[in-house]
Order: sequence, then C-alpha cells, then structure tokens
Amino acid sequence: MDFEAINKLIDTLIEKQVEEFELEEGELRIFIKRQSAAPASATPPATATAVPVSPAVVTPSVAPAAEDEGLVTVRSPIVGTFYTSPSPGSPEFIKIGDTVEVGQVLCIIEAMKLMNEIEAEVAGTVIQRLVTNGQPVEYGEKLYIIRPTGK
Amino acid sequence: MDFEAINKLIDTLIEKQVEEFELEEGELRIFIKRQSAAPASATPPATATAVPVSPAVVTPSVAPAAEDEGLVTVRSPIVGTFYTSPSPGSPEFIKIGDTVEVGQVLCIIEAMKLMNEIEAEVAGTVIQRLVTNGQPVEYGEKLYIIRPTGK
Amino acid sequence: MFKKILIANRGEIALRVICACKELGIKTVAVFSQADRNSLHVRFADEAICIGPPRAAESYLNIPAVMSAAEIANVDAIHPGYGFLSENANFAEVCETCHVKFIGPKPALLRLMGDKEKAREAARKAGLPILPGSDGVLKDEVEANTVAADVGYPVMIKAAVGGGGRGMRIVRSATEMPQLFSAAQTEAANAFGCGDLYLEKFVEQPRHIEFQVLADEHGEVIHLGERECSIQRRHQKLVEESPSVKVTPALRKKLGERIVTAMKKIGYTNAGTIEFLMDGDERLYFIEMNTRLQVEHPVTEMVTGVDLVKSQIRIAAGERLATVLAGTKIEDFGLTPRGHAIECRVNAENPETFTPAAGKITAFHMPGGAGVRVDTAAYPEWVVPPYYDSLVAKLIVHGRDRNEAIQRMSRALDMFIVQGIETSIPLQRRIMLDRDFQAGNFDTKFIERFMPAPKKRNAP
Amino acid sequence: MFKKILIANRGEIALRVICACKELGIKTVAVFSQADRNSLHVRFADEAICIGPPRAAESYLNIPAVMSAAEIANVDAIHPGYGFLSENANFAEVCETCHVKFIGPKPALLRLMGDKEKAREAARKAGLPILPGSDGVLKDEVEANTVAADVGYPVMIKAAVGGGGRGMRIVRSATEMPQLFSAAQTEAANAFGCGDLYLEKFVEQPRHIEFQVLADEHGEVIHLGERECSIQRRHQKLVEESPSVKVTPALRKKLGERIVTAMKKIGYTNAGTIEFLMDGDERLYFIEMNTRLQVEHPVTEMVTGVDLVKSQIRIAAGERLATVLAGTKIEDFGLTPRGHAIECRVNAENPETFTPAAGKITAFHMPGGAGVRVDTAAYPEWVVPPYYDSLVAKLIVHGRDRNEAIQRMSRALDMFIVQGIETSIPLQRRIMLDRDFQAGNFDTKFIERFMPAPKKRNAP
Repeated sequence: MDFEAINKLIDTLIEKQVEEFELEEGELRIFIKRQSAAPASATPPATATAVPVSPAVVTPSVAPAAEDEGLVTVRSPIVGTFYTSPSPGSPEFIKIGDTVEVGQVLCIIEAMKLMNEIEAEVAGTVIQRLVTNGQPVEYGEKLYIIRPTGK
Repeated sequence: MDFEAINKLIDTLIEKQVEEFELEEGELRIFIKRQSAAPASATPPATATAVPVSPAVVTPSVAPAAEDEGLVTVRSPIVGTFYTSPSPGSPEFIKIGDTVEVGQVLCIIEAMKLMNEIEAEVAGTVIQRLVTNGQPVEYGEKLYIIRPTGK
Repeated sequence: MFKKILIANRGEIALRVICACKELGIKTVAVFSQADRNSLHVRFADEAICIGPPRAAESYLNIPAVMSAAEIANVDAIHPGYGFLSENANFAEVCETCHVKFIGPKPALLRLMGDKEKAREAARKAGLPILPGSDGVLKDEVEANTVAADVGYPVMIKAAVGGGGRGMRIVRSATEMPQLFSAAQTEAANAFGCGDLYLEKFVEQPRHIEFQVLADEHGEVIHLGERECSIQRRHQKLVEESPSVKVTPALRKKLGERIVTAMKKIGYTNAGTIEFLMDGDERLYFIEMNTRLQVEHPVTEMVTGVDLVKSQIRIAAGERLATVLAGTKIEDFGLTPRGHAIECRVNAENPETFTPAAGKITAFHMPGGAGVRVDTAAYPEWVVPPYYDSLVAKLIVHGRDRNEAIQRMSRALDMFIVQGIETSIPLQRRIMLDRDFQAGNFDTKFIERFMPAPKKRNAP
Repeated sequence: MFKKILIANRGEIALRVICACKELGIKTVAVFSQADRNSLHVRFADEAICIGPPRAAESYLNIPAVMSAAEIANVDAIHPGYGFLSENANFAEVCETCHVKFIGPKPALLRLMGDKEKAREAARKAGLPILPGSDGVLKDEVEANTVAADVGYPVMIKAAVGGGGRGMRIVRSATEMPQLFSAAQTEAANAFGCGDLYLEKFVEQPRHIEFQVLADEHGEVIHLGERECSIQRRHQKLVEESPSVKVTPALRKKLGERIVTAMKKIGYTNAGTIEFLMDGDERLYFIEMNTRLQVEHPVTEMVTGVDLVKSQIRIAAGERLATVLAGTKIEDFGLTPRGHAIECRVNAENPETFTPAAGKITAFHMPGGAGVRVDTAAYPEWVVPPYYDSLVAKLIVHGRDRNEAIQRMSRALDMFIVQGIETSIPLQRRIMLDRDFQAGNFDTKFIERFMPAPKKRNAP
C-alpha cells in the first residue's frame, strides 16, 4: 500500500470536493467516501442564524468558571424546592467557608412532599452557594461550588 | 495508479459539472462521485445557511476569470435572442480571434421583433464567445470576452 | 389551460402566483432584477430570467424587457400580480398584440378604472352609490365652490388621474377654496402630468370597505363578500379583515347584488375589487375600483374557500365561473362567510415612524399551527432590498369568529420572529390588544388616534 | 378557566398546546430534558423547567420530575400531548391526588382503553361493531384454535396489553397455531410484562379509519367525523386525510350516532379517537380507542373549523360542549365536512429504508400560502436529537375537494426544503403522484406495494 499516494489522493478529493471515489486496477481496489453535508464551519454561525432560543426561566445566574480551576459544582439531581436547613428556623446544614466531608448533607430539595438530602460527593471547602433558600430549582441547576481539599 | 490522470479527470468533471462518473476498461474500473448541492464557494455563511437559492435557467457556463486579468466581458444589455450574424446564412459579424474597434458590431439581440446591434465598447481581440447562435439571453448575460489592445 | 405563465412581479405575490400555477400543473417563468437574484420567486419558478438592473423602471416596469422574456420563454400568459404593470392598460395591449394572455380585465377597463373621475361616472351609471360631487372635471375654483355649496362642506378635491394622496385637498369653507384648488392642481400636474380635478363630499371619519368580485368571460359575475381595510397609515393598509363588523347580512346581500349587476353592465372580467367609504350612518359610497388582485385577497380566500389566484388563471383561460367555483359550496353558504379572517402586513419599517428598514434578516421564524397562513418570500439571511415596497410577509389567521381570529393573530404575532430589521409587528400586536379594535370601533383615523405621543427627549 | 398549564411533552405537540393556551390567555410551563434546551417549546412557553437527562425514562416519562415541576410552577392543569404520559392512568391518578387537572379522560377510562381486550369488550357492550373473536383472554392455544375455527382463518392473535405490533401474529391455519401462540406469548410477556393474548378475525387488506369525538363533563358527546390513516409503514401513519373516500354521508351519520351513544354509555370525557378497520366490503370493526389527542388531529380541525386542543382545555375546565363549540356552525353543516384535508408526517428518516436520521438541519424552509398549515418545532440549525421519535414537522393542507388538496400537498412538498438530514418528503411526493392514491384505491398494505425493489448492487 502506497501510503503517500493515498494520502495525496485523499487531499485531492477533499480539495476538489469529491464525495465518493472508487478505483479497481488489476489487483488494486480502492474506495473512499468522504463525510458529506457537514458544513465546514458550523460552530459560530449556528447561534447567529438560528432562532434565538432563550428559555424564559431557565439559566441561573452564571457561576464562576468552576470546572476550569478544578472547582466542583454541585448540581440538583431533581426538580424541586431548595432548602438550606432541615426545617424552618433550624440551623443551616452548612455555611459558606465550611469544610465538608464526602457524604455530608449540604441541603435538601423538596419534591412531591419528600425531602431529598443532597450530599457532597467530594471533600473540600464550600466557596459559593448559587441559589437562595426556598427557591425552586430545575434538574441540573447549579447549587454549590466546592474547592476540593488539596486544590 | 496514474495520479496525474485522475487529477485531470476530476478537474474535467468539476468544470463540466459532472456529478457521477464511472468507467470500466479492461482491468481498470473507476467511479467518482462529486459532492452535490453544496455550493462550491460558500464564502459567506449566508448562502450556506440560507435556503439555497439557485435560479433555474440563470447562470451561464462559467467564463474564465475575465476581470482579473484586465479582460473585458461584453454583457447583454437587454433580454432577447442572440445572433452572430445579421440574417440566417449571412457571414458572422466577428469571429474568435478578430480584432475589433470601438463601436464595431459584435452581434445582434432580437427583442420584440427588433434587431438590436451590440457594439464593442473597447478595441481589442475577441478571445471567447460564451453563448451560441440563436440562444435566448437574459439581462446582464455574458456574451464575449475581449482582450483590450495593449494588454 | 395555459402551459406556461410568466409572472411579471416579485416578492410574496410572485411566489403566490407560482403556488397557484404549481397546483394547476402550469409551468412558471419568473423575471427578476439584479437585486432579486437570490429571491424565492426565482428559486421556485421553473425558469427565471434576469430582465434588468435593480431600479423597477428598468426592470419590473420595463415593458419591452418583460415582453422579450415572455417571448424567449415562450409563455401563453402573463400574471401581473399587484402594483408594477398590473393596472397598466398599455402593457395589457402589448400582451394582446403579442398573443400572450394578460391575466386581468381588458385594456379598455383598465383604462376606464384608471381614470378616477371616469370610473366614478361609470359606477354611477351602472347603479352604484357614489358620493355627491361634481359631474366630471371641474372648470375652476368658482365651479368648485358652486358644487361644494350644493353638497355641503367639507368637500374633497381630487386629481382625476393618479393616486397616493397627491393632488388631494380637504376644503372646509368657500374661502379656503381658491388657494387649495390651485395647490392641488399644481401638485396633480407635477405628479401625474394632468391637473384635472374633481370634487366629492368629504366623509370625516370613514371606514374603508371593499367588495371582491370574480367575473368570467361569458358574462357571469359573482361577489365574494367584503373586506374591511380601515386600519391604515398614510393611505397604506396595515390590518385587513373579512367580514366587516359593520356589514350586516342584509347589507351584504343588497349591495352585493347591485355590484354584480353593475359589473355585468360594465362588462368587467377577471378579479376586481370595488372600494367604498362608509360614513357614520353606515352608508356606503363607491370610491374606486382596483382592476387586479389585492394584497389583502387572502382574507377573502380564508372565509370563502375560493383560491382567487387559481380562479383568475382559470377565468383567463376561458373557463366558466360555474366550473371555476365548483366544489367550493359557495352557492350553499351563499353570502355568509365561514368564520372570520384577519391579515397583518408585516412591513420592514420602524413601527412608530414607519421609516422603511431595508437590510439583512438575521433570524426569521414564521408562526404555524391551527388557522395560521403566512404568505412571504423572506427567509433567514435574505436581504430586503431598498428598491421596492417594504412588505416582508403577510400573516393571515382564520378563526370561528372575530374574537378567536384576534386571539390567534395575537399569538401568531408573538411567535413571529424577524431579527436584523425593524418590522411593524410590535404595532400590530398593540392593535390586537386595543379595546376599540376588539370592539370593532374604528375608522381610517384609527392609527392616528392610536399612535403614541412623540417621545419626550431625555432631559439634559 | 385555568390560569397556568404545564405541558408534559416536547416538540411540535408541546408547541401546539402552547399556541392553544396563548389563544385562551393561559400561561404555559414547558418541561424539557437536557437534550431539548434549545427547543422552541422552551422558547415560546412563559416558563420552562429542565426535568432530567435526555433519556425519556428519566425526563418526559419521569412522573415525580414532572409533578415536581408542576408543583414549583404552581399550575392548575397538565396537558400530556400524545405519547409519553398521555395514556398513563397512574400519572392521571397522581395528578388527581395533587389537585392538578389532567387534561384528558378519567384514570379509569385510560386503564380500560389501555387494556385492548377489555376495551374491545366494553366497545361491544356499548354497541360498537367489533371483529368476531375470543371472549376475552385465551386460556391456551387449544382454545385459540377452537375460536379460530369458529370465526374462520386467518386470525390475528394479539397481546391484551401494549402495542406497536409486538405480541402480534397472523395465524393462517390450525397447525401454525401452537408455535405462533407461544412466540406471541413470550414476546408480549417480555415487552409488556403480561403474556395475555386474545384473538380476532384477521382482515387481509384493511383500511384504517378512525372517528374523532369530544365529550364534556356533563354527559354531552359529539363526533367530528372520520380520518383515513391507511397509508402506514410499520404501523406508523405517514399520510392522513379527512374525510375518507370510503365513508359516505349515510355511513358517517349511522356510525357517528352509534359512537356518540357508546361514548355516553362508557362515560367518556375529553377528546378521544375510536379506531376501526374497514374490510373489502366496507364494513367497519372497532379495534381500539386512543384516549388522547392524535398526531393527525389537524386534518379534523381543517374540515370542521374546531380547534381540538382548545376544546380539550375548555372541556377540562368544566365548560359545556354547547359553549365550547359555539360559533363553529358545526350544527349547521352537520356531518358534511368542509372540503378536504391531508396531512403528511415529515419524519427525519431515509425515505426508502425508514432508518431514522437524526442530525443538524442546515436549511429549513416551510411552505406557506393558501390552504397550507405547518405544525413544527424545527428551525434552521436545530439538531434533531436521537432520543425521541423522528417527527420533524406535520404538513397539513386544505382544499375545496380531495383533488385540490392533493395538488396543494404536492406543491407544498415541492416547496418544503429541509437540508442536513434525510426526510420522508421524497416518498410523500411520490405518494401524491401515485394513481392509486389519487383514485382513493389503497389500504394499509399500500406502502409495501409502493416501495421500490431493493437497489441492485453494482456488478463486480
């Protein structure tokens, strides 16, 4: 197999926008099919030309670029109402700046009259809370940002 | 595999706007399918994302990049039928390779039973004719390419 | 039936005619100016021919260019749409000479109805109610005042030829007459090359109501009820509906019959619209006849089930009305429209100042769903050219009654997204929510009353 | 009337319900999976709540997530659309418990009609014609053969619970029975957790005809005529129309009355569809009842002028049918539909192999103009997610008669541009041009006969 020749052939096919190419010549048989349709630079014009899709109540206030710095974002696994403490008037599960262990309860989310405890999945320091007590939250909504121990 | 021949073949297919090509000749079998629909030069995202607007009978076969090299394209100033000679059977006004003067008649375009003489606006050599005798032409359609004297 | 039709127009109406031809199995030829190369009427026609540069005078209004295109494409007929050459008697004559069928009435009728004063006289003779006024063209301001004293002030003096509000003046007393008469005369002479004026009683806050007719080439005529087009700005319609809240079944029947009789007397053929003013006492007066398809024809289509463009083509091909209307059950429901239809003209313009807003449409999302129709040639990334009128789309809704139609129009306007240019949508949304509009209390001054006071400048 | 409705669905039907709510002045809450964040139902609802990851089981089918969303948004009612939770009796019960109105029939009726064999029995008792077959669930293959001998082969054995063709077998002779019975039993048990089977006479080349009903909560029932849905592939409808060429006014009246009586007996409420098979002798047999809105409901809307979704909502709010239908003149035109309507389901799939084709839509141009309706949640640059069904748009046309409707559908399909993904449009264009389709000669096997032979591979 003449790899160089094939490489050159493919480049030519790309350049000339050939979609399918087949060649049989004696012992040799070659078939090349390029990916069609895919527009070369679909990334930016996408949002520009599409109907501007902005949900009415969805996106919460933007959190600091958590993932970038090794910070961990705790998201709501269910739809419901967010509470910082087990019952009205009782102390909050955690405060900003607290250090938490894996499995420690951060808050509860009430759904269908059930109180669901949300636990920390990493040990670290709670550096931000992104929702307020009593606020409805949707699936995947950002609740807390934790700086894992050692970062 | 004769890479040069394949390359040349593909160029021909592009030029002649052939979409699929298949050949079997003794040992040799070749199949080429070009990318269809996608406009080759989707420079502005406009054409790429918009409804592909390609008129049914409009664009004539592509002329050599005339303007680039100082060549002059003679375009039809009216809609009508293109004739190379004043009447059927009579000699053509000009032939390819002829030198023409400013104001010299190149052809006529019949519109509404009237014969409209199309005159050269530059002196030079007629290097290409882009329409055939008796062919309907639209406004702005390319008729001739002239290399102005001295270029 | 015709084999191939050339559409001597652009934009949504060219596309509308292409739709009708496709449904009738007729090939289509689009013509276009250099500004319209990327237009949908070019995209969806079977053939398309560039006929000139962007300026309409050199392309869409250029009779030799259009006729040459008809010749090289070898068409049987030409549909002129509205505007451009649609009411041009010379063009219709050239078509006749070239043995290409002009889809519209005969040239003589285009000419008659193109001269407003002659049209008014013809309507009077044919038995239509007209505003009291002068018998034909006025000699001078002295005669004008004599006639005005007779019908009572205020009166309107109008150019006999032309339109668009030029050469028109309201005269409220005899003393105002000399100055206004001479101003109107000069304006008319400058605009239309003819300073002839006539005079009519002026109706202070009229409603604009028009009747749609179809007439075949065998003497049969039918009317398809009325449209109410009182929501206008600068004499341009913004919202139209059918039926009108002010036209009772009895009135529709009575006036409809008079119209049908009149059209037979005049010998009208093809589609046409007879425009009336309605005064505060709900009396209707003929003002003019449009000898072509109207922009707002869809509202009639929605409440009658009749495709007016297909009807025009079939009538022009010599079919009888009985055949053209077969299956529409129009004879069954008689003069009772089916439900209620409203149209909003979505224009590329500032919704408060009405300044035209040509430019690129960056996002375009049409509403759909139950009872919604959109007639448009726009698409995402399309550039609205500055050379022609500002109509971007017609949004038409149908509902079981006027209330449902208004609710449906509101939600359709809410869901109509046009970005990159300003449009009239915000204004139309406000109109739909307006109590007077909802109650049917409006006249041609509605927009004036409705427009907000000019914005205060920011305090320095 | 409700103040706020949650729509427990996605795509075009969620948008359809939003349109209805907007027209009724009701606030809307959309729920969506993470795959649908950029959806139009999210864009056009007043509020939108993400309820889970892309998989339907964890989002749109997740009852606690939907109910939590209803709770935090504080809605009065839930519209389930079609599919997903729309026929889920448990969900309807949870709604009742939570004092949220489920827009549909009572849980007991969902449960009754969800069990096909019980439904068939209920229909028989209520006076609807059913196919001859077993009295309830079959004990074993021996009993199956006894019943089959009675009604005559071929027969169809069917799972009592479930749908989609699983657990179904055609049996053509007694010797085939044991093997096919046990195969169907296993399949049904695996798919639906219940191996119960029943048996019916098998109709070789049936037409699929269904009747639309509306029933209020005060005992009033009306039928809105039939839809013909015989153009199917793999039991999925591809083209639907109303009226059916095979249903005469006399048949419509007679069967319609039986249906109304039956629904009153059963105590049905809200919208529902009763599906029938029609055999070669034009006899109709009940097969099942769909206790929800159908995908193809727009064809009924087009020929009756009744907005079915708005009717569902108003009925659920306790309004009487007489009020809900006021102004539709449905009592005037009685059982005669207005013109003819056809729907094509534009699916994201290869038009020959029916392989689903999810992906990004690079160009999207909807047809418009006279008699055309599009129900869709698609837009340019939208990515069709691979998680849900392949419906991209419903194209519905209305014409004065079937012929005009077919011509209109042809031109609308010609002008419907979807690029970037494969769609069913090319197949539907061919169906519209098919002579058998045009003549009304077809049955549920139409597509099989119509599909081309598999392409030959290139000779080596």
